[in-house]
Amino acid sequence: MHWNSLGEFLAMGNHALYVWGSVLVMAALMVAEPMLVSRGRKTLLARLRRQYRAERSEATRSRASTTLGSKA
Amino acid sequence: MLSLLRAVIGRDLRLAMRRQADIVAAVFFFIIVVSLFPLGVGPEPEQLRRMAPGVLWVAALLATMLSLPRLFADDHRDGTLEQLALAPQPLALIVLGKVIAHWLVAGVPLVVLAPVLGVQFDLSSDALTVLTVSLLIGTPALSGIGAIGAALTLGVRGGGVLLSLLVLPLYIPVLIFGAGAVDATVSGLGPQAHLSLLGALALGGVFFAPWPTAAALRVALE
Amino acid sequence: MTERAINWFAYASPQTFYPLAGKLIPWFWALAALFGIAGLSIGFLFAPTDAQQGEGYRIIFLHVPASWLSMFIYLVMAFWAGIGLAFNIRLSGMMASALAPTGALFAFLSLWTGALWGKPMWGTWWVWDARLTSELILLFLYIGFIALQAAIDDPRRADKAGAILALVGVVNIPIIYFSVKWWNTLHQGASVSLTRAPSMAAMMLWGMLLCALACWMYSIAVALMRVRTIMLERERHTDWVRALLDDKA
Amino acid sequence: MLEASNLECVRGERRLFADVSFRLDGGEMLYLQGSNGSGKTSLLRMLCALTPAVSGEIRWRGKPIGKLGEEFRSELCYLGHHNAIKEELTPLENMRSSADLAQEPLAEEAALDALQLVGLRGREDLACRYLSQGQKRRAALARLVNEKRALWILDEPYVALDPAAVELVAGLIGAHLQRGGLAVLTTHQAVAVPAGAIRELRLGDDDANDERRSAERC
Repeated sequence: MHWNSLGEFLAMGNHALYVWGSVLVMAALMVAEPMLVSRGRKTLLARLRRQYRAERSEATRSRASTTLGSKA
Repeated sequence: MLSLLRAVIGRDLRLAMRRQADIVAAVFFFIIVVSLFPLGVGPEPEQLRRMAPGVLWVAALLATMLSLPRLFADDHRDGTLEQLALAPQPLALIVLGKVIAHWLVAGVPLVVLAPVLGVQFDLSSDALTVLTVSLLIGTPALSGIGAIGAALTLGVRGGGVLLSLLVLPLYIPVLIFGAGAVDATVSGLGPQAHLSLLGALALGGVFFAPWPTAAALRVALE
Repeated sequence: MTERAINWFAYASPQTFYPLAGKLIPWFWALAALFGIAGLSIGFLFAPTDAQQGEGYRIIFLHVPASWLSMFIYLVMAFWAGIGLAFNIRLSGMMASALAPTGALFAFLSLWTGALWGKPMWGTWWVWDARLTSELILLFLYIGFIALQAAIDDPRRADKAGAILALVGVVNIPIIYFSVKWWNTLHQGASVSLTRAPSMAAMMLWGMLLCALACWMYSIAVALMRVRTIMLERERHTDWVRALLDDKA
Repeated sequence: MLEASNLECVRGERRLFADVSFRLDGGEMLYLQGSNGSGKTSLLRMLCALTPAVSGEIRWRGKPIGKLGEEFRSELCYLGHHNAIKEELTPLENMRSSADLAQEPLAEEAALDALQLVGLRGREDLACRYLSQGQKRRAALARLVNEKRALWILDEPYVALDPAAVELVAGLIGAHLQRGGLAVLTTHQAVAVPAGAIRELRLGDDDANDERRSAERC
């Protein structure tokens, strides 16, 4: 281990702002990106499910109306 | 092959002549942008002389950009582009003709005007000559590279802004060597190195660019 | 020969690739975490202080991997785009669009960490150096690629137009790099040079390599996640997507 | 000479048609019919190799048109929705410049004759933006008068034309067929073409459409 104390580690030899600024931004973005992707995927899945359900119900309804029409 | 080039160039030039307002607009844009700079940064001759190459070149770049969206858009709208794409000759050759015509209409007026505007910036006669030569060599590359962007954004939402986003980064080498040549003359170094690099870019731009442009046009026509 | 070709095309079809990617993603996450912990602990806990740059040099363990990845991803993206254009394979176009945002992210991070490194080392956030300028242009190219694809409604057309742009960019990046380099050397004045730590200790090298591997694995994982979403979106009218969603419901 | 097999067309998310096959020989004409949005224009553009087919193949003289490229295009005359007429140019300039671009120089006399035939005499020196829709269409169709290429692909050639002009165009197509040429055209107007064998192809008559139509009837 190179460091003697936690304070020294955090101070980074007077370059704390630069080093931790880089680390934090990089970490934040690299966590945010997969979260955004998976959220986009979830909304897409929900949208597709809604769409399929709507299509299915429409299909059954139109079939019903066709049979009705042929009976009449 | 040459007769086809001549036919394409002739047709585009004739069309441009029937629609002179576009050319005039681009030329005035160039003049106004260049004239705004002394007003913005102050009239010290020393400073103006140092800024002149960059200012003139950036203004030339923007003025070329202004006319790019119409390079293919009119032909696309009235169906001529389909006919060009279905012509038995390679589409890239037709594109080359259109690029040359675009340069004649949009590039040459800038080359002619540049020395006049350079005088406003107190450039020496040597520097004025190099400025004109650098624009003469560099503007064909602008037309060639710009054609790729114009073809890619053809018929696309918000095409104009997108076109500048795609094309301006690709213009950077031309800008660097074009302005660099004048800069080198002003500071007493020879412009030859810059000019020959600029020439290489122009040759590459004019003869390489028609292929991706033709491919992009075929995609746009699908 | 033909059998192998068929096999290959089978993997290139979204229907088979989708579940495969789903199985692979956790593994790449695990690898990314593993390499990341190893690389960062070497870089930030064990590596000695740099004689010239003090502790500030530790940004290198973030900056260099981000820069490498930003360039590498562009090449991979252009490769997929070119394959898609030449052989008309749907999957490769999707891969290219899935990679672009991650590449743009790394290009941005490279610029960000570079600026934060440059300030204490050369006393300025930004220099018009060839590497920095080309990295900036690279970011613009990524943004242009994403914007172009977003502006075209038909995904097939968007793929092809993006592919042409990506390939033009591949030709242009070296030209831009060298033009900025020559511009810089021909210019007087700008004498700040970007020399990296001259003799890099083996430990630093290892730390950097491990961090780069972590970023690499991360990129693959995120790109696979994104390509799965793109697949569902584009193939939503096909039977396999319907079947997949019915199963899950 | 022109063969299409199992063509499929997808626009956006909709499959417009699938399994379209036909064969056309010299002297034959194909009438392409179908309701709006059934993919007629898309099919024509596929036949020109402007749009790639999602699946299926188109052959010209036995070879796929994608491979033939310029060889195929030199035998193709396409007239699309748009007239391909430059508003700034006169009908005469338009004719001659499109002939120049096709590398088939057209003498001024021949061009004037063609314009007279389509009824634009006296307007050959007027910029096309001053012409009416029908006159612009006539200016575009004047190309067909001297057109000697084997395959004509015409998208709604009769649109915006008056009955006399329609008859004239039908006559031009008939003469083309008699010379052994091929023609594919879409139209909503049933127009008798004086010569040649005529085939018909209806697009968009699949089950889904029938079902929707019967549902609408109720």
